[in-house]
Amino acid sequence: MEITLTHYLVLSTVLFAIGLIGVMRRKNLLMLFFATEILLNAVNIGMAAISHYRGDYTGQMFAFFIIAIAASEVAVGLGLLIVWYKRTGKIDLDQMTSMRG
Amino acid sequence: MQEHILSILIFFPALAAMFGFVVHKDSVRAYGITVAAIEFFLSLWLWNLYDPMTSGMQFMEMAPLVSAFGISYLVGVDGISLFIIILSTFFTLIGIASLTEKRRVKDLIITLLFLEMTMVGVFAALDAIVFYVFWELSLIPMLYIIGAWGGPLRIYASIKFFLYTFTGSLVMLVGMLFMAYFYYQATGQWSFSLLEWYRLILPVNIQMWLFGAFFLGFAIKVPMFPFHTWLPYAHGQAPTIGSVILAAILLKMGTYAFIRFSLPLFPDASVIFMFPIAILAIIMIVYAAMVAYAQEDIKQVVAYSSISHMGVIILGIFALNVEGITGSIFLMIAHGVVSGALFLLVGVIYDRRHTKLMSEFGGLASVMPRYATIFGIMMMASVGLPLTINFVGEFLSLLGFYKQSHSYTLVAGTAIIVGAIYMLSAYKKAFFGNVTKEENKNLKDVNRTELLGLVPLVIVAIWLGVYPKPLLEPINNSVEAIVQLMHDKAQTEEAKQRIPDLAHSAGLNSMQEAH
Amino acid sequence: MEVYLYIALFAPLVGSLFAGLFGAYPKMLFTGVIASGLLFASFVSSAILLNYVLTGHTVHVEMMTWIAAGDLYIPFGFVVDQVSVTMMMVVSVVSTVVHVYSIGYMAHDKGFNRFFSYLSAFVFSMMVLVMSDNFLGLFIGWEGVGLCSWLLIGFWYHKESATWAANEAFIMNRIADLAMLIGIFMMYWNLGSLQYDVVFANVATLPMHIITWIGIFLFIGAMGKSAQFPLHTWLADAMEGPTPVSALIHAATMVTAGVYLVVRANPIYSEIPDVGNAIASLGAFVAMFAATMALVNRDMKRIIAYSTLSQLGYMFVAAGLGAYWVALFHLMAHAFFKALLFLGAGNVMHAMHDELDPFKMGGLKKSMKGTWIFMTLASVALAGIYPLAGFFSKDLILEVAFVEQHYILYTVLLLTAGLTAFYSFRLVALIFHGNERHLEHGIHPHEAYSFMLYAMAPLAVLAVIAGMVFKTPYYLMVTNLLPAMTYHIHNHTTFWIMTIGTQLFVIAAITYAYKKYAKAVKVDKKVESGLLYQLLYNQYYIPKIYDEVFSKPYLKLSKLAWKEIDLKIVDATVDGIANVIYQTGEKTHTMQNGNLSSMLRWMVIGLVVLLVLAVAFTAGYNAVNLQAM
Amino acid sequence: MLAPISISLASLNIMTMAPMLIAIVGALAILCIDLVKEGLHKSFYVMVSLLFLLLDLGAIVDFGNIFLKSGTVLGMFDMMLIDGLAILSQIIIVAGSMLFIPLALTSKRFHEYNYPEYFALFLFMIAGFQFMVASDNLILIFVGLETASLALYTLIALHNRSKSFEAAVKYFTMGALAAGFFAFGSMIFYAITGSVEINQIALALAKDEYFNIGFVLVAVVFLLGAIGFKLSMVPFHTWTPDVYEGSSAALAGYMSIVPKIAGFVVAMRLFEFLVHSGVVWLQVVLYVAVVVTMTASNIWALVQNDVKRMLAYSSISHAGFVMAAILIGTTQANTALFLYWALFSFTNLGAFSMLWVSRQKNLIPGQSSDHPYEKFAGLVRTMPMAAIMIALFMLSLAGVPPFGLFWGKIYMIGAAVSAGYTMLALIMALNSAIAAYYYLKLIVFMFMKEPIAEYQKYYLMNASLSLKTIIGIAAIGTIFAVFAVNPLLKVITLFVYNSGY
Repeated sequence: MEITLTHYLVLSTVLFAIGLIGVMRRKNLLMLFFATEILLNAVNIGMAAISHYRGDYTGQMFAFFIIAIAASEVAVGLGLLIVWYKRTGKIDLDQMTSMRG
Repeated sequence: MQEHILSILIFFPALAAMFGFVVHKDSVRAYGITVAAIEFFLSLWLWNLYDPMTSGMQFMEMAPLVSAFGISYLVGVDGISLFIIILSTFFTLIGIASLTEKRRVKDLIITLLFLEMTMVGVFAALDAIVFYVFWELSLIPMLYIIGAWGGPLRIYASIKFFLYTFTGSLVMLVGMLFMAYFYYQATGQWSFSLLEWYRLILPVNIQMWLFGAFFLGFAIKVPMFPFHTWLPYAHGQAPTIGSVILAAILLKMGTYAFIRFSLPLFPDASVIFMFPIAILAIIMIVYAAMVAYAQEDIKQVVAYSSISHMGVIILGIFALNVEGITGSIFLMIAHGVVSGALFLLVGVIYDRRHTKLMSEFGGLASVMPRYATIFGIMMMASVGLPLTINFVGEFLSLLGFYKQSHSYTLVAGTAIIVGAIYMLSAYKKAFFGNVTKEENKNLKDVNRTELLGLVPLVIVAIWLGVYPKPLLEPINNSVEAIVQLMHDKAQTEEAKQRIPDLAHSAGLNSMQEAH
Repeated sequence: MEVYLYIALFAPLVGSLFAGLFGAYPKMLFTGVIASGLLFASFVSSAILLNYVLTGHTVHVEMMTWIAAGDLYIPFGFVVDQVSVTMMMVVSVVSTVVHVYSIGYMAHDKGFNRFFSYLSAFVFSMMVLVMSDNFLGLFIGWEGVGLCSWLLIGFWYHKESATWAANEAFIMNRIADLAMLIGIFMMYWNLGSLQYDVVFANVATLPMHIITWIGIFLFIGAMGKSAQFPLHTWLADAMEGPTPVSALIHAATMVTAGVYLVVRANPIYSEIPDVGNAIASLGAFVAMFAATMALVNRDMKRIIAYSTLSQLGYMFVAAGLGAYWVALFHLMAHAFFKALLFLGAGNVMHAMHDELDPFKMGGLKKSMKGTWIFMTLASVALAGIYPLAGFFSKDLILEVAFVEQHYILYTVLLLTAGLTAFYSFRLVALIFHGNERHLEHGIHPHEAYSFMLYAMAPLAVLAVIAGMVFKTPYYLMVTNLLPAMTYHIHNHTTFWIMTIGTQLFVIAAITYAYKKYAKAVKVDKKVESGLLYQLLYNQYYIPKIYDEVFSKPYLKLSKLAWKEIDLKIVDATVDGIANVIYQTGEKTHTMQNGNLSSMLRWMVIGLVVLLVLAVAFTAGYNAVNLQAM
Repeated sequence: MLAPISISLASLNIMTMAPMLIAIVGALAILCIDLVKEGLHKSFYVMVSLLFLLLDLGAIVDFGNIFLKSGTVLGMFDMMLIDGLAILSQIIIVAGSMLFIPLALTSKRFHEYNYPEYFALFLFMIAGFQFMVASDNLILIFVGLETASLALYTLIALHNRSKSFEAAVKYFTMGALAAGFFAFGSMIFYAITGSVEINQIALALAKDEYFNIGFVLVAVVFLLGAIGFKLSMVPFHTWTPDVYEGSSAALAGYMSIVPKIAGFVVAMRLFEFLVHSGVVWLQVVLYVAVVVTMTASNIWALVQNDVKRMLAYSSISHAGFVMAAILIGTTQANTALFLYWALFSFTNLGAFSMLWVSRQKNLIPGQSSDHPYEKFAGLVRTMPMAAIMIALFMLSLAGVPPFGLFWGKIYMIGAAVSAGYTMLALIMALNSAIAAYYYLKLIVFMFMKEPIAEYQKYYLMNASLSLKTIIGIAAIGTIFAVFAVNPLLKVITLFVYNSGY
């Protein structure tokens, strides 16, 4: 079977959906970060595929930028997570409800 | 200075209020009286300078504010606004002079002076946005007065007052923006100048929509049935000075705005809505009078009586002829004087007994004869006895509307009956009979401070009842101009008929004047 | 002459203001004296004006502009012509007498100064009413007398009944005033003016139905002031006021203002004879109706008040039938003897310590000779016995009815004349004759101050001579202005039969009254428990009906309007809207539960909803486009 | 052998990046200075930041002049796009930042201001926002957005309180999700048009007459989600109140202004061409979104007990109000957007500063948040000027004339009216009425209630001369706005019109 752009895009979409579901379901902060990474990487796949299909490099460029951003996101996110863990000893989302209303 | 007298009138009190922050609190009352007196004499001077024979705007001032959007500082007076301005300055003076409030007098006086600025500003403004600015701004001092010096429900009352009026005027603002937009469409220029708007003839259906938008803003302010329920609370909770200013001036903003905006801008819509509004006015008259009759609190009686009288004013305005409109403007002033005085009077008794329930009184006529006399005079003025100020306005308003409809006027005329019923029965409950309560036996009659406020009002109420000409003449001239404008602008056949054409009946006029 | 006009008009005002200055102080004799003196000045001026008018002149002044707006122009204009000068004389004479009398009557009242202030103010209002040269000026006086009437009825404001009666009078008058205002509006919009001369000159040019309506509305106005059925109940209740007030206001002057209005507006009523007939019929009905109530009443002042009502009916019959001068003549004569009667009643009241029930009096002629004579005289005049005033004025009205061929009216009036004689002398007999029943109550009567009796004397004289002496010169004068109708029964036999017959009928009634009441009073239980007696005694239950049908429901409705409609519907709606908004906030802000998971979910939900919408739209869009293809 | 890439430096037009570069250089400079000498006082950093921002502003104004002379400037392979919108929004961003940074000069010590990194991050963030608005390339927008956001998350966390961390984590996580949306939306656009530049996308879409309408809409949905998150449109708003509550009042105020204007510009670039090409779906969705955002947040603001939270909801509502401009899409509306936001900056600066000066370090027993309404009870008795100031800002927020926001409001509603959006105009007006309630609530507490003793000592506790000056500037800007409106309108209209919006 020939692999077409559509397949890539479907894969990308499926990955994105998985990421979304992860974002909604996960209560562990770390897992949540993973889910957001999946989201971004889903886009990366799509971008690269389209870039190839279109024959221009914009998509790949975008993908690189996304990777860079994802990396810095992880840096900031983990930093926050560590501080949070230090303060509370937990990384459970449900504990994080001191503000509401 | 004469060219800028209006600006001085508007901004002098505000400036004085700023300076007032510095004045020591023991002297602030004197300061307030001084400022209000200067302002009052300035307004009298304005009257003196005013040419009663001219119907148009005088002392106009123009300064562009937001020229890109057609907003400019445009003020001026004509016969319609002149006396309401004087009434505002007069009542501020009276109010401050007879102030008996002890708590935080300084704040109160500064607030009152700010309020004075907004009141004068509303009536002098000829630019819709400037008008709107002062209109809204007037809510804030009043909110503070009710909310800070009022009775137990003061916060509820003040917020209700603010929000209700604010909501209505926001709809009005949308109307104004539409009006400006139509002007823009017609001329390619943005303008909020009323005088420019007057030249615009709008299609009837658009007139109706805009009339509705403006109506909501004005009707809540007046307040017209069924938008009136904020008023009893506001009056019931407000301190005396608040009620006085509210009844005497702030309510007039609504009716004034009808004459300034609704009639000349939307003559056809005015004719179309004449009868629906007349029905509302009649409901106001009769219904509010009935509710007033059922009250137990004397202040509420006066409050509801305001609604009832405002009904007559509305009816006069929508008579759409010179007699009716002139009468309604005069009645605005009359009602200002009379209801203001009545609220002051209620305040007198409240200061002594800290209650306003009529059942707590009875037989006051023998304990406080001077008070009873002044109250009686003002009550009779309120009832519309000839030779008091109210009669002239009521008569002309009803007379005017009679031209439009006989049967409506007949029903509306019950104002003079139902008005007598609630007023007389309230007076009877409070003043007649034997003194039954021990606390009432040694009540002090009105003192000098109180007389300072009341006596001028009594004098005005009778003077203008006997000799209303100094007011009626300029009012009449300006109203004639507006009615003629409406007639000229009217498009529908019915409107042309309903709104008299003064230019063509000039022959009859001169005959009458010769007489 | 203008200066006399101004004196006649403003002297009472000055007196009122002067007395009013001392209103809050205890009695000061000079307030009464000065007020009376000023009234006398007013009387003298009126007399001078009368003299001037008798020579065929009239005085017309325009003091200043009052209301001018649009086409409306109303000045303070005053006219002294044949009609108004008549009224001025009546008013000034009676009021001067009443003032002087009151100095004695109110001597021990702590509101002495206040009383004179009100009383003079009333006279001023009445003067404005009669002298004004336009309808709105008349309306000033009209309302002014209403105000003074309110003040004076409620003069003893600590009495519940007095203040109630005062309010009743004011409000009932207001009902009529509304009609009058409407009449004024109609005149203005149809004729462009409210000046008498302009209106009367042009009224005939109007369409018939408009004149009719104007006439009807003005007459409704007159009905209020003159207490005609169905607006009559206030008059009897108004007797709560001090007796001089009843004499001046509720007998001689104010209540006749309605008659004056109809007479004044005769050019209007001349155009609409049908309305005139209705007025006459109503007048006759009221004459009879009031007289019947007077028959059984047990309150001295109320009896006289009903009698007044009845006589007002007579006047309206005359006015309605177009005999304006006759109406005015009876008005004048009636003013004199009725005021006298009231003042006499005042003496009796004083003597009886404010007892009003004649059944508790008797034999007073011994201790109160002067009063007895005056009251008898007045009653004779009222009954219409020759040669006293009533004969000339009242019998003339009977003749008018006869000549105009309104035989039913004639019959009613004739019967009423009998009733009048009966109740008048029932009263006189009960008070002045028979046993001294008051002794049982420990009351020892004494005659009033002599100056009070002297003050009453001019009225007594007038009650005797007014008819005989004044009739011809009056007729000559007043017909310069009013239609000069003469009412002679050409057939001499008929005339004599009628005159003598009437006299005999009246005398028979008097005799019956004396017979029944002059000796011992027998209370006939059977009659008193009878339906008719109860009906009459309770004033046909009309006050009760008004109370049940109007007053109470109005109060109930008012309470309903406030508590149910205003608070529970109108206001609740406003608050309800605010509450709905607020409660929506309360209910839905929990969506912000602070949990990151649900916050993320909200985002995804938002996205999904938008996606679904996008897909749905696309599907719809494609479907439409495919169809188009 | 590779062919040499010949690109002249002139065509690169590196100067287009000058404003951002100034900010970045400033940030780096601060970091370097810290390396050289530690422990400098925060006032030093504040002033250095201000100086750099001043240069930044100068550069932007310079571009303003160039723009007026020769139109839109492109640079860096057309990545940079300096048009009227970019210039106006950068002015607001930089000027707004300049007003907010001095709020660090509190009289109390706050932990975060001792780190020079705080100021460096602040400048990075500003540069990020500047990139966001000065480009129509989705990549650069994305990079700018993320640069700014990541810096912002850190700034929030630096406040070093439990709630701040919670806020930062929430903001961060949701931000990451939004970034995913943005990237995915961009991807779809790229897939159907082959470009990531907005005007290229517009051209491509117009060329095939929106043949792939379904995909276009899906892309729009994702981008709407991402930008809606930034602008806190309902239901992507949930972070706003928590983050505002958790961060310091100064930063919360900043967040209510600067990031949003950047978001608005992106939204204008992205959505207005779609609205104008008659994508009915977007019109409807935007209409609903605007109305729901305005109304719902207003309603939620009614029931708040904490002033800062209330202001958070209020700023959501204001953002919704301003979003209407994008829906309306006329020049007048876009002008109104900038005018509104310029005026809003002043008012909100004042409002949040007034909260900031009454910041207390430790909550008293029974106090659940930093700024409960009760804290302000009876303020007029104890501190009349402070009460009057707060009242002034509240009234301005409520749209009471003649204070600042009123003029923005009428111009915005006027734009709605002119474009025929009658119902929208009415809804906007009536929303102001609902909003008036919660602003009034604070005024009621301040002016009509009795003071509560425990709170008394916290008023103005944090105030310093600099803060008072800032508040004074805000107050003057709010009161005398009427005189500024005309020149502002003229300038804004010029820029907006010449940018083709």
